[in-house]
Amino acid sequence: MPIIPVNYYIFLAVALFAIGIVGVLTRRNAIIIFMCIELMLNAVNILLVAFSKMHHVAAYALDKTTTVGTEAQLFVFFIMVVAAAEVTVGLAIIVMLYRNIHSVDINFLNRLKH
Amino acid sequence: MHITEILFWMLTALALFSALMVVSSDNPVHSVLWLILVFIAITGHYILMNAQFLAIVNMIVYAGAIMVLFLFVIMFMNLNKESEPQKSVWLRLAAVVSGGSLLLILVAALKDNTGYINSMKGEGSIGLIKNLGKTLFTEYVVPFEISSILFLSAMVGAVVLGKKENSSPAA
Amino acid sequence: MNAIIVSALWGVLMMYAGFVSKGKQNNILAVVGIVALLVANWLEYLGLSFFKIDTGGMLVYNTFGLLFNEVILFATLIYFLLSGNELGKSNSTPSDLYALIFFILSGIAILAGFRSLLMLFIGIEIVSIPLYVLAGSAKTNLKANEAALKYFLMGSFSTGLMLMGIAFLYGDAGTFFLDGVNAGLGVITPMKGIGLVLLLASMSFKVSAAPFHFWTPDVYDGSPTVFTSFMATIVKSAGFFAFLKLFESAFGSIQESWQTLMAVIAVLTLVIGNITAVFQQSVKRMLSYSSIAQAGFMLLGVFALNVFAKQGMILYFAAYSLATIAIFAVLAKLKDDSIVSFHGFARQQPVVAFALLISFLSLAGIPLTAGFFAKYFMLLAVLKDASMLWLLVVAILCAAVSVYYYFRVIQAMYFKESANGQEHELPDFSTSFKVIMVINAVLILALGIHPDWLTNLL
Amino acid sequence: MFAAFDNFPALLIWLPLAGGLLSFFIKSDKGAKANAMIFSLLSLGVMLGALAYTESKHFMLNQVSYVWLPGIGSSFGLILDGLTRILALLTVIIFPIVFLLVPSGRYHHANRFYGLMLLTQCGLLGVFMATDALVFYLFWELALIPVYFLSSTWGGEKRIRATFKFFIYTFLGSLFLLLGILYMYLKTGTGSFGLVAFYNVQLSELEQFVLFGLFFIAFAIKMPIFPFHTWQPEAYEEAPTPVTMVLSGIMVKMGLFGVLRWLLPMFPLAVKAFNTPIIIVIVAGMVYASFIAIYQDSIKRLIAYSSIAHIGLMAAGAFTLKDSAIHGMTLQMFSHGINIVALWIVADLVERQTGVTRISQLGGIAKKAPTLTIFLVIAAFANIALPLTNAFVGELMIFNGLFQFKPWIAALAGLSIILSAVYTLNMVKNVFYGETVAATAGFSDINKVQVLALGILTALIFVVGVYPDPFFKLIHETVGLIVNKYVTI
Amino acid sequence: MSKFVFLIPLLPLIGFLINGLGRNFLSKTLSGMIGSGVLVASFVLSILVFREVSAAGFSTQIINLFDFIKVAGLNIPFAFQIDQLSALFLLIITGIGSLIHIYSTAYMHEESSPHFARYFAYLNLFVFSMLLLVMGANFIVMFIGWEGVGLCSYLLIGYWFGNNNYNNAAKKAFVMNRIGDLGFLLAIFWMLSQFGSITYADVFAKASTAPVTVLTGIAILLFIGAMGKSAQIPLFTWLPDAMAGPTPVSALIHAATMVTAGIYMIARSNAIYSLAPVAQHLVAIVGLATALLAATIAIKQNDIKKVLAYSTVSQLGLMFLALGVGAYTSGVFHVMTHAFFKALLFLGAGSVIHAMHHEQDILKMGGLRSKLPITHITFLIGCIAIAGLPPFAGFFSKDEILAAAHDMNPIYYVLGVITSLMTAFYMFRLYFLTFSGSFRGTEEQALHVHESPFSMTFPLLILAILSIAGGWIGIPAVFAENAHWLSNFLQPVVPERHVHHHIPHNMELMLMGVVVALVLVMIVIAAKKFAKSDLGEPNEPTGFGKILANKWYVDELYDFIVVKPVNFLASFFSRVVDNSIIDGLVNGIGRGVQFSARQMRLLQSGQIGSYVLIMTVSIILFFIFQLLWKA
Repeated sequence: MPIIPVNYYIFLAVALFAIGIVGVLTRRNAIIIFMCIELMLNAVNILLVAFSKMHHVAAYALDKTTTVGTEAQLFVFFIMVVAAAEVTVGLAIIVMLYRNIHSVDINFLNRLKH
Repeated sequence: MHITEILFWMLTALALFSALMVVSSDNPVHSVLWLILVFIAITGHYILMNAQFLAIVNMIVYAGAIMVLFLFVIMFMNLNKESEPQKSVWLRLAAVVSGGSLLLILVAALKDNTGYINSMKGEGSIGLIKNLGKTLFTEYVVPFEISSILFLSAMVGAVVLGKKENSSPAA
Repeated sequence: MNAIIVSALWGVLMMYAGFVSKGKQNNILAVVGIVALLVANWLEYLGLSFFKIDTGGMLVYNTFGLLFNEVILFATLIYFLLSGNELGKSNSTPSDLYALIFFILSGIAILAGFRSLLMLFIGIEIVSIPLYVLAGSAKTNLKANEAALKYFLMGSFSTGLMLMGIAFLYGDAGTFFLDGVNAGLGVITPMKGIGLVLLLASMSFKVSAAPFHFWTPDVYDGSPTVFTSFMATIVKSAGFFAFLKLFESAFGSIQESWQTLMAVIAVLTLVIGNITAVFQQSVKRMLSYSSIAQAGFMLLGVFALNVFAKQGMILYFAAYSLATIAIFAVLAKLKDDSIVSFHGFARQQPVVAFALLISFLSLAGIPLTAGFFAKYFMLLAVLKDASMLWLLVVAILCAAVSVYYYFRVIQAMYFKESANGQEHELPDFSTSFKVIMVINAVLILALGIHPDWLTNLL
Repeated sequence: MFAAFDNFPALLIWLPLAGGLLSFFIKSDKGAKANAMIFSLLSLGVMLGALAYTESKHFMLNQVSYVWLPGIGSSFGLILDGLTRILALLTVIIFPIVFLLVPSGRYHHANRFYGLMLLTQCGLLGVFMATDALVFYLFWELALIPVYFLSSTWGGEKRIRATFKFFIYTFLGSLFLLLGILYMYLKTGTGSFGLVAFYNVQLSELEQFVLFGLFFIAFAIKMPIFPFHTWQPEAYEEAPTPVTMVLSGIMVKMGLFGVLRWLLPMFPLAVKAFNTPIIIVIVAGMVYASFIAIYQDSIKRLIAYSSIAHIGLMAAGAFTLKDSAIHGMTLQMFSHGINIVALWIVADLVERQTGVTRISQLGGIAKKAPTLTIFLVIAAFANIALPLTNAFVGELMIFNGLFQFKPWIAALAGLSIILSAVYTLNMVKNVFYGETVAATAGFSDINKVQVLALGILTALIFVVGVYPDPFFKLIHETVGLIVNKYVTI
Repeated sequence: MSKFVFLIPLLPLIGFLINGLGRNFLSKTLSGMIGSGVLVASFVLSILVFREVSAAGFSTQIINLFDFIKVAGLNIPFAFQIDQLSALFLLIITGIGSLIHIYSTAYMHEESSPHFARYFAYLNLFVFSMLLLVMGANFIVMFIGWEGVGLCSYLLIGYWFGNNNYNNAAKKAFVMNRIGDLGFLLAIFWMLSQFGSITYADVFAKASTAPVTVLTGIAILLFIGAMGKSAQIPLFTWLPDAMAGPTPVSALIHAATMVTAGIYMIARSNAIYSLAPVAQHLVAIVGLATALLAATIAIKQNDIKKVLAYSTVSQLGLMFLALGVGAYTSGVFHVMTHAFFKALLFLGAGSVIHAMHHEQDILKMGGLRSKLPITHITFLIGCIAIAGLPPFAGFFSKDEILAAAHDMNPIYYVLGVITSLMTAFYMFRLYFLTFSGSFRGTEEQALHVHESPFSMTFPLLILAILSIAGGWIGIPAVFAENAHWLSNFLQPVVPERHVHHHIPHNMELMLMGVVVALVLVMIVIAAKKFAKSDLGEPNEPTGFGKILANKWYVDELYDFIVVKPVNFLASFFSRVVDNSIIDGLVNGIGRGVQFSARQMRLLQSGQIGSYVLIMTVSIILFFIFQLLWKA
């Protein structure tokens, strides 16, 4: 029976997370930045699932009817829910901005400073 | 090397590569497509970990609905061809360095972490829709209901922002 | 529990009310709603809750939470009474905005009782997402747009951080319940450490603590003043409550390990907030920095996490919110928010000027105002266990600096005359407005003379 | 909250407070002044009554305590013991005189002016009478805030800046004080702010040093003593004269009072460790201030610096821990209040008529206004502690204590006696003697009211100067308690 | 009787109050009468006291009025002590005081009535303080009087406050006295800490118990006080300037009474000095030096009052010499005689000035002998007395001092003699320039020169008689054993150290003879030099004479080493240290905050990218802190 150390998943998630952050830092297009944030969320999701699996395995060894790990997967579900809502609002804001300044370049957002 | 491991490595490689492409590709449309690829890879991982429900939801909600939304907006703003201006080299360098060091630190902190996962038809299939649904509507009914408030507010928000200008306050 | 449901329902009600009701009626409806909320929450405080819902222990309401909620709701009442009209003036449908505010209140009610990280997450999102909208509700105003986008992007970024943190905590503890996270005899595994730091960062972001405060001045400055007022007071207080609750229940057992970090954050926040506020010429922006500065003081409470801290927090919420709401309410009515526009204020509007004076004194922490006892408790809390005298000395020096910029406005109101003689016409404040302002001022004084009235409820 | 009416300390708080609040609702200037006079005289009456009662040993009537903040552990406690009596007496004497001399129409919104003044009086009396640290602190600030508004509203051209400096400076000091109080509060164990509880706190040496520092900074800034004094000349110069009188006559005593009431009894070890350097600095500061006073060309600044020197002497006396010195400085607090107020009155009368405060632009007033000159000369010589004036008694005893402490310090401090003669006589000579100049050509002598006010002060100068015994009887008991604490260790 | 003693100082005080408060209502005559009346009254009382004291079997009386300070281990009663010494001084003060008051009623008559009253108020106040000084039963009361007289001298010197030179003189007098007073004060504190009391009785009783160093210290500090009051080196320069005051004031305060307070003080505390030889020598040397210095200066002065002033300083120097050599009685004796003839001389001078319409330059006088007969004769008597020709008063007292000095150290004697010879010279220079020769004043002065009214000449006559006979109470043993009534009288207070019996009588007589002869020579020289009808042009003094004329440039020296540095320090402290350094620091903090505020704003760049970057970096730092350090 093949087993994969949970570390691999952690590293994968962390890597995706880091990439997402780098994206947020490097890009200037608001939409892309938003997408990178979505990427970060997905990294979290995969991590949660991995953990849920991990804990489940640990608990299952003792009790065959255990439901340990469910909560994490449900949490992922809620994250997706929230993400969906966020996307609605976020895109609405971006569109509104585009209506006004015909650009989504965040570098032009510096009316407010100091 | 077992088939699942091979799958794991393939999916991981795919996810990371396309994630990098998301960040690096100039054309927004391309990034969107790459992002969809990332989601697909992640879905694969879900299946590997025997979380079918999430796999499906991820596929439908994310890769499907959300990314379409993104694509739509981008098209709507027809940003598709113009490649956005880059930030200064130094800023990007700083970004990469900090992101890298973050990764480094986390890995360094977590490398000697125990615990393992056996994949595919793992024990007690908690990832099945049936089980999840049961818990969702028993223990987790409250958050589920509450998240409706979230949607309501998102909806109202979208209305508030999207509605055309009207001088008179009352609707 | 009462608060969540009532406010959610009322939000829906407001949403539909938009179809029938006109501007003024919305205000009345909203006020009625708040009063209803106050009553409902108070009843629950007295032990009478309308609904018996099994939340599987994800939401547990104790006196602290309910009292906090009561204070917040009361602040919101004052806020509606003072700024309701401004809200009506904004070019969106007021009823929708009211609806959003009510949804936010229900989110705050969740934060008042969360015992699970899931609830924390959802609560914070319910609070945040409508706020993004409110910030951008002035659709044609470029500043507002910019504020909204900045707020949204950075806010969801911090959400990402928070989720990552939660994930690691789950990986460590195998549960989302705070008690579960707190268990483990104070040993810190790497995962727990990472989770802690990430949560610290994201919560600091929500309460605009340095170095995660950068969004605050821009967003507060850009958003319509009405909503700045709401964000800076009620939402910030909620954030702080969640912060306190989370770190007390989830990381209480490993307090020593993060106190130093917290102290650093507090000091940074105090210094940056106070110092930067000194130079601001726009009162609105000055207040947004001052809100950072005040956050620095509240962080001392989170830092200490003892009985004094809790009393102080409640008092601080009340003192800070009441004062700031009053000031913003006046600011919202002024043409421009530069400090010059306050010249000669006292002569033309003695009553309002007096109310403002009390508010500023309270913010500056002058004795016999609520603000004094708020700071008093914070100092006491820090002094009690961890005798980090240097931290307090910094706090004191910053308090002295804060006097500088608060009193600049007082000087403008009382001792300076509008330049080149001619009057810049001030808006004519309605009698009801004046009355509320005075009541507000009296409340601040009352809390300053007899804080026990509030702290004894704890 | 009003207990029995024979309850003097309470009345001393409530009367000015009520009067002050009432004053804001009086429209006419005359009414406001009358109101202020009435309430200040009432409190004077109460004070005298209190003294009478104390003589007949109804001591309880001079000590009250109301439940205030049980949750926090603070109770609204007031006492009229020796230390308080003499300072409260000073306060209630000064205020009516100050009010008496304010010419109608001098200040716009007179009702606010008098209201704030009365609030200040309330604050001062509270500071002197509080037996509860928190109450003490609150009154400490309450005395400061009205003064801030008084000076910023009715002061000179640079008033806002000067007053603001003064305010932030003292406010910062008082924050340190607050910190110290809170620490003590936590150390009491019983969670009480009571004076007695504070006295009984057991502190390690290090704690004493730190706390001493916290309290001392606040008091030093308030007094002020070198080198924390730079706010004072500006503040005195810019504030409206009635306020300046209160500031220099009474408010600076808050710092000295604090030293006697809180600092010395609470931190004996620290005091013993630090008093020598402190005294040396203070005394050096006295001489320094006297030198500066010689250079001043503005009457107000001259008086300000001379006040710094005199306050310094009192502070030094307190830190010698010598019985005679502490008795002396306690009496001297009273005397100095009387003298400096008299000097300010004269300075103000001169400024009012000539509109000038520059010594170099004045002269020959004696020819025009002999009566004023007589009072001035008396006040001036009282200021340089001529025998049979009040200041002589106090300074004699302080110097005696200094000499017992370290003879050479007494000798150094003695320089200030000589210098004080120099600058005071310079002032007298250049302003009042000599030939009249343009500014003083049309000078007219003072009227009945002013004669009355100055007459009262002069009478006090001589009463205390010739027969100080009753005043010593007043303070002896309390001062004895302070000193004995050091006899034991 | 003693129950009325308190009236002696009280009456002048009452006079002061009446004249002071009623100055606008009282007529000149009335205030004059009050002023003089109270003094005459207390003079009468003093006589009664004196009779009681001089009666056999009298013991010192302490009269406690009330407790001045009785707290904190201090016990300072406000008490008077009546004994031989104070009784003697009472007589001198009230007696001469009365005469001068009477004199003043005429002399000051040109003043308007309020100022006239003010003048008498001041005089009365002075007498009151002076009486406190001598009657006090402890050093505090003495100090009270001590500063009181200082105040009055300040007020009286600056009596004509319209003139700023006078005011400066007044200020100078007060400040210099203050310097001395500081010494006095320190001495008081020292005595307090040493003996626990400053009552004469206790202090002198315990004096022998204290270590000599302490006593020396106390003695020297006391002497510093005396320097100030009695115008000794280095604090003597105020006295000549003090001549700015009205002449009767100069007579009373700056010749007869106040300036002798120092001698009184030291004589009073002889118990301490006798135990502190070092201090005694200091006193002697300073006294002698002052005597010489002042005498030399007096030779070259042309202002009639200045000459008398310097002669006063010089005479005071001699008195201190006496005290220094332990001949306290002689000191007190000379105080008395000096009071007589110096008052006489000053009043005479006043009469001259009065006649000359406030002309004080003796080079512009001359030939007044015929015009002012009474003034002239009395003035001559005064000159003889001070020159020390027998049997005038000055002879006895001065001779006694010289003899005592000779006992202690012949050099003292020689210098003393030189001083008295110079005295004789300049006094007669003064006399001849003023009264003999021909009138050198202006024409219209010549017309108006007239003898002064009786109320002015009457005191002159009285004092003249005293200047002649005053010395006979101290006939030295040379002429008649135990004829020295004064020393016997003062025996209880000032134990006489039998100075006279060390040198044989014939030798003493011989010395006396020599001195008298030399004095006569001096007078003759003066007559030769100045009695001519025309002096020719008053040529500028040159060389040494110039130095003398300029008073050894002492004032300039003080100005250079004291006044200028003080002013420099004042301005330096004020402008540099206070404004720039200390206040600069305080304001600098404020400015620092402002500056850092301006810098910190730049952090708020408005760029999301940089915001997020900073956030990320700080998170990384937190990680490092939290994980790697803790691990």
